[in-house]
Amino acid sequence: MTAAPPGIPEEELLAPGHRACAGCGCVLAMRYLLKALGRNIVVSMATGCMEVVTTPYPETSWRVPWIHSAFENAAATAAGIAAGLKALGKKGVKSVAIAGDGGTADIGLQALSGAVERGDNVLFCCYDNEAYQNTGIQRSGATPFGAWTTTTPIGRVKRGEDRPKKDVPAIIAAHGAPYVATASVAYPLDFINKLRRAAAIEGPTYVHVHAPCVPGWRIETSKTIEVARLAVLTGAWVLYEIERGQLRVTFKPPKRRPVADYLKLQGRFRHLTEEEIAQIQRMVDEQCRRFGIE
Amino acid sequence: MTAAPPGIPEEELLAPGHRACAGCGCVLAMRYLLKALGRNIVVSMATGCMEVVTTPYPETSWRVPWIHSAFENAAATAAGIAAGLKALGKKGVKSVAIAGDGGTADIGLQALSGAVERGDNVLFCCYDNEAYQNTGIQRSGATPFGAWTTTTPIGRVKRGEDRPKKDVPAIIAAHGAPYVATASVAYPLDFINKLRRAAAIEGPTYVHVHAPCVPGWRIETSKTIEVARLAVLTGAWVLYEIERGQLRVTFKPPKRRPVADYLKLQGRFRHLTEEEIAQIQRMVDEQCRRFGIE
Amino acid sequence: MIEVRFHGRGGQGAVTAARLLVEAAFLEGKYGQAFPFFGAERRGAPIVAFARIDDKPIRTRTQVYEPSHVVVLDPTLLEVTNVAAGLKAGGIVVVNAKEAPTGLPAGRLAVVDATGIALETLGAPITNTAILGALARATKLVSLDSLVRAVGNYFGDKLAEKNIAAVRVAYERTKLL
Amino acid sequence: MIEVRFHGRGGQGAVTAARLLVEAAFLEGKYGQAFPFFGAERRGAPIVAFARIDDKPIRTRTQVYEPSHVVVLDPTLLEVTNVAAGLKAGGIVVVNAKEAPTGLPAGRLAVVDATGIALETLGAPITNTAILGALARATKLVSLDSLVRAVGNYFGDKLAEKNIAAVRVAYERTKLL
Amino acid sequence: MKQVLTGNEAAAIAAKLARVKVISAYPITPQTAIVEKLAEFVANGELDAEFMKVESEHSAMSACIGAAAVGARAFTATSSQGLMLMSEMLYIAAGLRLPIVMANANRALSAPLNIWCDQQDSMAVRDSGWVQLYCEDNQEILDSILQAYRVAEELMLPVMVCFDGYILSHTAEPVDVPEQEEVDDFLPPYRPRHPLDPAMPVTMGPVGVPEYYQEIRYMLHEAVRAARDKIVEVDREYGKRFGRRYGLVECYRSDDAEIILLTLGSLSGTAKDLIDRSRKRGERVGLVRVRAYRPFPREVLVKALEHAKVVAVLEKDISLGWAGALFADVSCALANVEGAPLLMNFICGLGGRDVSPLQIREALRAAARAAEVGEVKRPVRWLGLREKLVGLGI
Amino acid sequence: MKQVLTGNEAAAIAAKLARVKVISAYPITPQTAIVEKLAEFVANGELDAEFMKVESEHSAMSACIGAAAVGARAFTATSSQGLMLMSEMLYIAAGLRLPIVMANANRALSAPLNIWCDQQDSMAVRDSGWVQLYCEDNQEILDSILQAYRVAEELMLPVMVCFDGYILSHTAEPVDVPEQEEVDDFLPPYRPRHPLDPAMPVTMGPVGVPEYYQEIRYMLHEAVRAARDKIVEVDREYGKRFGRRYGLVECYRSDDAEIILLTLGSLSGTAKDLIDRSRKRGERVGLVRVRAYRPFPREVLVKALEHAKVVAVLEKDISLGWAGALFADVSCALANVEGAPLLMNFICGLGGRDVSPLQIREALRAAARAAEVGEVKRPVRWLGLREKLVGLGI
Amino acid sequence: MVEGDILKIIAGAVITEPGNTAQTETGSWRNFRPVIDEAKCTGCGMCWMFCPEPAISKGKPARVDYRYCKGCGICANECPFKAITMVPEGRD
Amino acid sequence: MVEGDILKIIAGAVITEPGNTAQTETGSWRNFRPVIDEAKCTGCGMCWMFCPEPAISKGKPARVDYRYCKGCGICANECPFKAITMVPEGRD
Ligand SMILES: Cc1ncc(C[n+]2csc(CCOP(=O)(O)OP(=O)(O)O)c2C)c(N)n1
Ligand SMILES: Cc1ncc(C[n+]2csc(CCOP(=O)(O)OP(=O)(O)O)c2C)c(N)n1
Ligand code: SF4
Ligand code: SF4
Ligand code: SF4
Ligand code: SF4
Ligand code: SF4
Ligand code: SF4
Ligand SMILES: [Mg+2]
Ligand SMILES: [Mg+2]
Repeated sequence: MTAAPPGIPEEELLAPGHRACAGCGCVLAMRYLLKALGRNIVVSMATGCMEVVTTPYPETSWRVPWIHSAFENAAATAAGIAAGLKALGKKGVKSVAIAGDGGTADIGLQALSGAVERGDNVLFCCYDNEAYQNTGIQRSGATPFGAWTTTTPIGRVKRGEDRPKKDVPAIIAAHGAPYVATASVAYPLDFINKLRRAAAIEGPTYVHVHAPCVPGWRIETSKTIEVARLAVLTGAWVLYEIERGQLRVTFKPPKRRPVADYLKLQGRFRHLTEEEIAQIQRMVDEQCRRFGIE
Repeated sequence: MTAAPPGIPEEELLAPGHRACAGCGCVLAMRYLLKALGRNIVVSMATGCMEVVTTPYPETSWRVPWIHSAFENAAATAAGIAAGLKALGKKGVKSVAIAGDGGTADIGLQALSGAVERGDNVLFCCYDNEAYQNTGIQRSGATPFGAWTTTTPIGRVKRGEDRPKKDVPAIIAAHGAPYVATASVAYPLDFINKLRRAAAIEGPTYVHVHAPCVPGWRIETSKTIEVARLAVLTGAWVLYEIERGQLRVTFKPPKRRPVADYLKLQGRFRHLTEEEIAQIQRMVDEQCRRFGIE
Repeated sequence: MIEVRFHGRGGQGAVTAARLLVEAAFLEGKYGQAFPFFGAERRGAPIVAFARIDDKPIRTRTQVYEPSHVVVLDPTLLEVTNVAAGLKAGGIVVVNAKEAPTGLPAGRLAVVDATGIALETLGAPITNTAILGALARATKLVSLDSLVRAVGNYFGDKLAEKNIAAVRVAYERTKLL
Repeated sequence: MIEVRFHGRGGQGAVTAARLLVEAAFLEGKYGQAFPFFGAERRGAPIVAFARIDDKPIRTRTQVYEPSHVVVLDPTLLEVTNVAAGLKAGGIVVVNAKEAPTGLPAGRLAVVDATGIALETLGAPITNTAILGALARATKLVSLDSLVRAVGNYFGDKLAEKNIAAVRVAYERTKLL
Repeated sequence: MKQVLTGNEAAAIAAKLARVKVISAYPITPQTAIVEKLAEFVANGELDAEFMKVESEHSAMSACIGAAAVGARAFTATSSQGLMLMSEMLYIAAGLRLPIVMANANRALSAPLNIWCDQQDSMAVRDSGWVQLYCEDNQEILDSILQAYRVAEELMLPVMVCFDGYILSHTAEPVDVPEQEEVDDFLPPYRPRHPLDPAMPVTMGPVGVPEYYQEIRYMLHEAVRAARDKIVEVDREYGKRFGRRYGLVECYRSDDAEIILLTLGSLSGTAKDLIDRSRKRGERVGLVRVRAYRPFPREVLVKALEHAKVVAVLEKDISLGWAGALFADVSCALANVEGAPLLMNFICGLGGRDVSPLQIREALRAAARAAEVGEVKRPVRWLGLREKLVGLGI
Repeated sequence: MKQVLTGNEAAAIAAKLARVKVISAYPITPQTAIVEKLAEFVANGELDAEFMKVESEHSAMSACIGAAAVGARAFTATSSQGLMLMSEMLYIAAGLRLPIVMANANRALSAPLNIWCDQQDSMAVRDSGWVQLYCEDNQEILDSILQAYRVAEELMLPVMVCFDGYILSHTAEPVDVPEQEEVDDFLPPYRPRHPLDPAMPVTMGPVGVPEYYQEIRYMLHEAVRAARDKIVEVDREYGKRFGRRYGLVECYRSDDAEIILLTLGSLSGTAKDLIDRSRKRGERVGLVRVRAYRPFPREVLVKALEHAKVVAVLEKDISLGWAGALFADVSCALANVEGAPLLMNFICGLGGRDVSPLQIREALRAAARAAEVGEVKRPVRWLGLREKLVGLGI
Repeated sequence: MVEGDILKIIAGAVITEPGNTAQTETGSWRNFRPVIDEAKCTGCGMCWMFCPEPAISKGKPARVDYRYCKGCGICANECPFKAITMVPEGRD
Repeated sequence: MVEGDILKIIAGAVITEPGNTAQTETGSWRNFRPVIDEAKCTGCGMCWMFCPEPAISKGKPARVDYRYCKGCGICANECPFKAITMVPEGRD
């Protein structure tokens, strides 16, 4: 890619002046999401970085109807919105829930699971910056193996996160949701296309976008996209969609790069030994094998 | 089977005098569970029929240490128990969580998901009577398609539950739990063996047992086992286990009987038309195909 | 104010019986209150329900400690419960039984084979409407007519007819002892 | 009681600077309080932090409205914030800058190229320790020695050394205007 | 039309008459029958609403928030543990100023688990910014829910209609059910001011930074206070249309009473019967029932109680280690009032313990003694404890 | 050893000194640093405990319940929304009589979302059966947590140690940290009476049927009441060992004061400075700080306040549509007290609004006026509102 | 627990008598009584295995404990040898 | 919102001016400033696509809106034609 793909809409529905850190990958995900879905949506957003940085009263960055009620209930609020829209006969308006990985994989999982199980007409988008960033980098279920966070510190007896990353897309797919997809902020068109596909389906759909966090991942502000891209190019993050049970990998890295290339740009992995890196490489290899990536 | 299998322990750790309905399939599941796991356990039980009928103060049916704290947190309480036992150096005592389908699939899913994600040393057993029975037969996520409940009544514009049964075992398997199994009260030895296998694993394991409820399913008190067995013989309920990712069907019905045989014994399905029954048959066929059952 | 206590087993419809009594009284322009006493018990376990009837609005909300009358939907309860506990002087115990049970003070007893009648009329041993026929007959708390109307309103078409029959037959066959 | 306000950007360590000042004062037997004023802002956004120092225990918990001195960790802040707001008469503004900024009242200014010194000593533009050297020099709130000890205690071995160097160099190079 | 209805049925019918658009609730005893009945209405096509079978009470309230935010009239019902589980969302619904109406069938709180009546549950959320109405009988449940929507939507506040579990929820008694057309006249469709609507995008639930938060809370506080007048106004109109009025507090033979029982909810009925009997014996006793507990009707209460010698507050809740919530609030209302009556608190009816006439009489007797000696020794007492209870169990 | 510590650090160090066995907590501002610090201790092997990274606060408290039930000393910390989300479990922990200790960094409640300090959160759960201690400074946080375990385990009650978010949690100041051995002498290992143990199976959390429930609650109530003496006793012993004592309430120059400020938490410090200044001008003002808010220290307070003319209650919470919680409770304590002082309530410091000396002075002035005229017109007032605020926004 | 007429409650309502529901004889709930034909019974244990109370003991013949048997009829339904008959309880 | 010196708050703190964070110029946070070499710029739009604020408009050459640009440097890092240089801001 040496030119921005023409498929990306020009309209900016996320206003500048938001308070995200310089180089924030997540706010970029928000920008893409709004480009993909346009004006006819109602957004329900979980507490988290994106909520906090975009709505310091009396200001808002949102040019679409937007509500925040709590941390754990983006999906339930969105389900109520969908029900309300339906009851009022408002057609053509999509209810969209957005939450971080904490608000999705952990404290918000049940509300999401309930909405999917009931078949509510909600598009749920998780922006995954792999930790509770808003509260200052605590581990979430989606924190990857080996990562430093403030609750998985590097000490004498423990060395960072010791559990594999929780696989929320697989969990939602196991619910039988009609559409589940992963995406990355480094691949905006792929992300936008998936969001549109998801929005077009009447029923619960799920898009999970990988989005770096500058302080949380301990990266340089300028490297956000580079790091996100390396996650995909190394196979640490796989781009795929599952439509009505059919899995399709939407981007296969031409030749997989070693995962160390991805890890070494990030301060949160600085402490890793060669051995630990090799272990992560094995986990990535195993994952890629499952997805049929070389 | 014309004789009780010798593998079933004699010791009764669930006392008689409990207040379950005559013919309750779930209390039988409790009895088997205690036989399987013996005395060296600590039970954390969710609010629900089994909790209510076994512990009317100042009486208890439990001959093992047992705690009930709330409806939605059997897994979290059990995780705390496991952590406490570990911190106190009490080896050989297993933390066991028990919840109904509502306390598992719906309101308790998040606590369960969290415990599995963290790798807590907890055996979680869901007894699935396919509705909120304790509060008088309301639909849960695990209520099967077509079933009458008090919140999915048969009326002019709606006819019973309109969503498929939530597949909790698949969801937990998608978490990467080291052991996930289904069972039925009609196959006690299979159930007991699975519980023992689950208990032997250090880490989060999950056993989901299908157990009829007399008033909830509108069956005769004497038919509990017959109905449960028919669920398996028709393929409406499949007995399997997934150990470290490996699926194994533990009982294949010799020749599958039509699902109508299972449905017709139950008042909750009385309203079904031929067409609806055919639809359910198709769903069952599809499920059996997935499990490689003829 | 008249207070009636119904003894039954979980699932037998004692609560409905209390309610139907109140509905019947209501049709006669009276005021009433019907309420259960629920425990953690499941079907099969002994339970009680209550009805209050009065000519003026009923405000009191306490349990019934001294019932004016007692209704026993299931004869097996006589062995496990003191159904006459607190019964007011002159109160009547209406019992579903083939024959007069022993141990209960005579002269205050009404007996009806509600189970038999229910099997006859409904085809199932659901005794709560039949026993109301007996109650009406024994206590004159409500007229047979009001009771029939109340039962008619409560049940759907087909069931209504059968239950009305149960009420009527029981009304006829009640033995006052 | 002395009150100092620190202006910095999220992520620059203004809060740590306030705390180190208090730690240094504490080493001199004084009492102190260091606290941030946090907003919803992220790294890069202007923030403030405060320190109070006194000879007796400090009980007051309000914000600092009229600081005795002001410390500015980042020269770009001068353009977007009125850093001298509420400054007490005689108070000093300690600024990280290569040259004396304009627009601030002279005679109450201390300037140090903390960024340059930090790059020199730490190899990174983290200015919070260097600027403390300047503060100590300009205000004599704490001695260089206490400051060095406080910084030494706070940081791990390697970092401590470098930061102490930053403090010392800044102490030397501070220009009082 | 008059019908024999349980409290739960009355609540469900009220919601139907209010033409609620979204129902989102979770089963819990003793409230469940409300939701079951509404499920039936929807299944039969009698009520055109979205019926959401959410997976928890937290989500039940969250979904009501979403629905109300887009401008749909939302209803839910709960009890006890359910109310506790959604308590975070109660504060948020109020803070967002969404006119949700909720029926709460009052039930005790765990532990130990108890499905029977007391009022600990709704008392636990008395600070949340919800208007709270407590009903004495099933008629009042129905009427209060209809009134609640008017109050809620005109002030942009959520309203909780509380009634005693089992004692009302499961008790059938005659209730006058108004005609749909009459209700429609009284209660027009909900017209939200700033709904979530792509045609006019707004942001709801932003970060309330310290520069604004206190003012935003103050506005909410004043809105809840304004509900005192609004309840009276709506009640008056309701009375004109339907012939039944309730007010903020109900005074029963209290004008000249030396001893006043202060009550909430269904036990007031039993107490009134007792008052009548005492009056017959010439005792100057009366009763004041608090219907609108939040906002707390200070002025009306001060007036209603000012001539009494002793006010005996009977309540089914306890701030553990301290006193009943209503008692503290009444004390607060009477603070600084010169010649205020003596105040006594009687905790009773917890977890389904029947509040018998005997217990109420005991309270009256204790109050009479206090009136005599002009002093209260133990302000907080418990009624109806089983007598021989040993130790703290520790 | 004295160290400069934030309130959060002091709390974490206290938990470490208490040798907690299970830590189960969820991040939330402004409490998070407590858990981060404990994670560090555990990762470094400085603290031998299970550190559970639960997925929500509801589960955090549930896990503490499980851990305490098997006999492990359990600790958690939270704030605001976290406290609300676990509120159901707070009542249950108390009902189960489990000696869990929790640090709560006081923070405002949503909506709108606000991460700054007020005390609405812990006030919202004041009925739950938890002992609540409110700290004025970081030293008191550390000391109170250590004391809390003694009180908790001896009475089988959970204890919440509350301190103001940011104002203490993020403020660094000198704190005297006792030696581990001294703490071990003061606080022996937890010896549960009836733990969940296969060797002696017990059943916990049964169904509390109406025949027993009220008595079970009464025992809990009495246990919480007994905490008044227990807190004093433990505090006295702590004082002997460590030289610091706090009591149930702190009286500051209040003995002969005509006007008394009644406070909770950190604003007491600012107020004391102001009192000193007023005293210098000869004004007879004083301060009483409530440290143990639950159980409410009625007797001590009545005594401390009885000679005042006016008591001005300053608090950072509001029962919306009514009054502050502390104000209601103080009114309740003073009910029936002859010649009780006039009572005024000042709501302030909500959502991080700074409680400036000016505001406190305003309260003092209003109290002085009330003392002069001998009457209180508006008992509940708000301090520090931005002046030109229009309407109810509706 | 009530001892004599004194109510003794352990803090937290902990129950320290495991399995004491056995003191409540739920056999009184029974409407039908399972009667085992000793001649037909092979002692196979199926009835024991499937009794929810449990109220049957293994053996040849199996024996019903009528103190607890609620009369559900599962044993009769499941007995492979049709050795159990349910007879109406208590009436006549 | 503050109008004149009057604080006007809509019930529930609803914000009715969509996108009004644009009134806050976060460009002041910037330490480094992206400078576009107009000669090198092909107008490919990559910088526009990847700017998180957004603070770049599409075009040939692309244009940075310094009112909002926080100076993260993503544009410079991602420009396929190395047309953007980050220069220190504000100092000297
Ligand atoms: C019930 C509750 N618990 C905790 C919090 C504190 N909290 C707010 S945002 C957040 C973390 C959000 O993490 P994530 O969902 O991953 O979003 P991110 O901040 O990383 O964008 C936490 C813990 C809260 N607001 N509510
Ligand atoms: C927070 C909360 N919500 C609702 C309830 C009411 N409740 C108790 S048990 C139960 C249903 C239990 O269903 P399930 O888990 O399937 O168990 P079952 O009763 O069917 O055995 C419900 C809704 C509760 N106790 N707590
Ligand atoms: S902390 Fe991370 S996610 Fe949050 S605004 Fe900054 S970069 Fe974005
Ligand atoms: S209702 Fe169903 S699950 Fe509950 S005790 Fe009865 S049969 Fe068992
Ligand atoms: S199942 Fe039949 S044959 Fe077997 S033990 Fe029981 S009664 Fe005897
Ligand atoms: S009838 Fe039921 S309860 Fe009785 S012994 Fe047989 S299986 Fe057991
Ligand atoms: S990425 Fe580079 S070449 Fe492309 S538009 Fe931007 S500045 Fe020009
Ligand atoms: S430096 Fe960052 S914020 Fe500025 S224009 Fe480039 S990408 Fe946008
Ligand atoms: Mg995150
Ligand atoms: Mg169930």
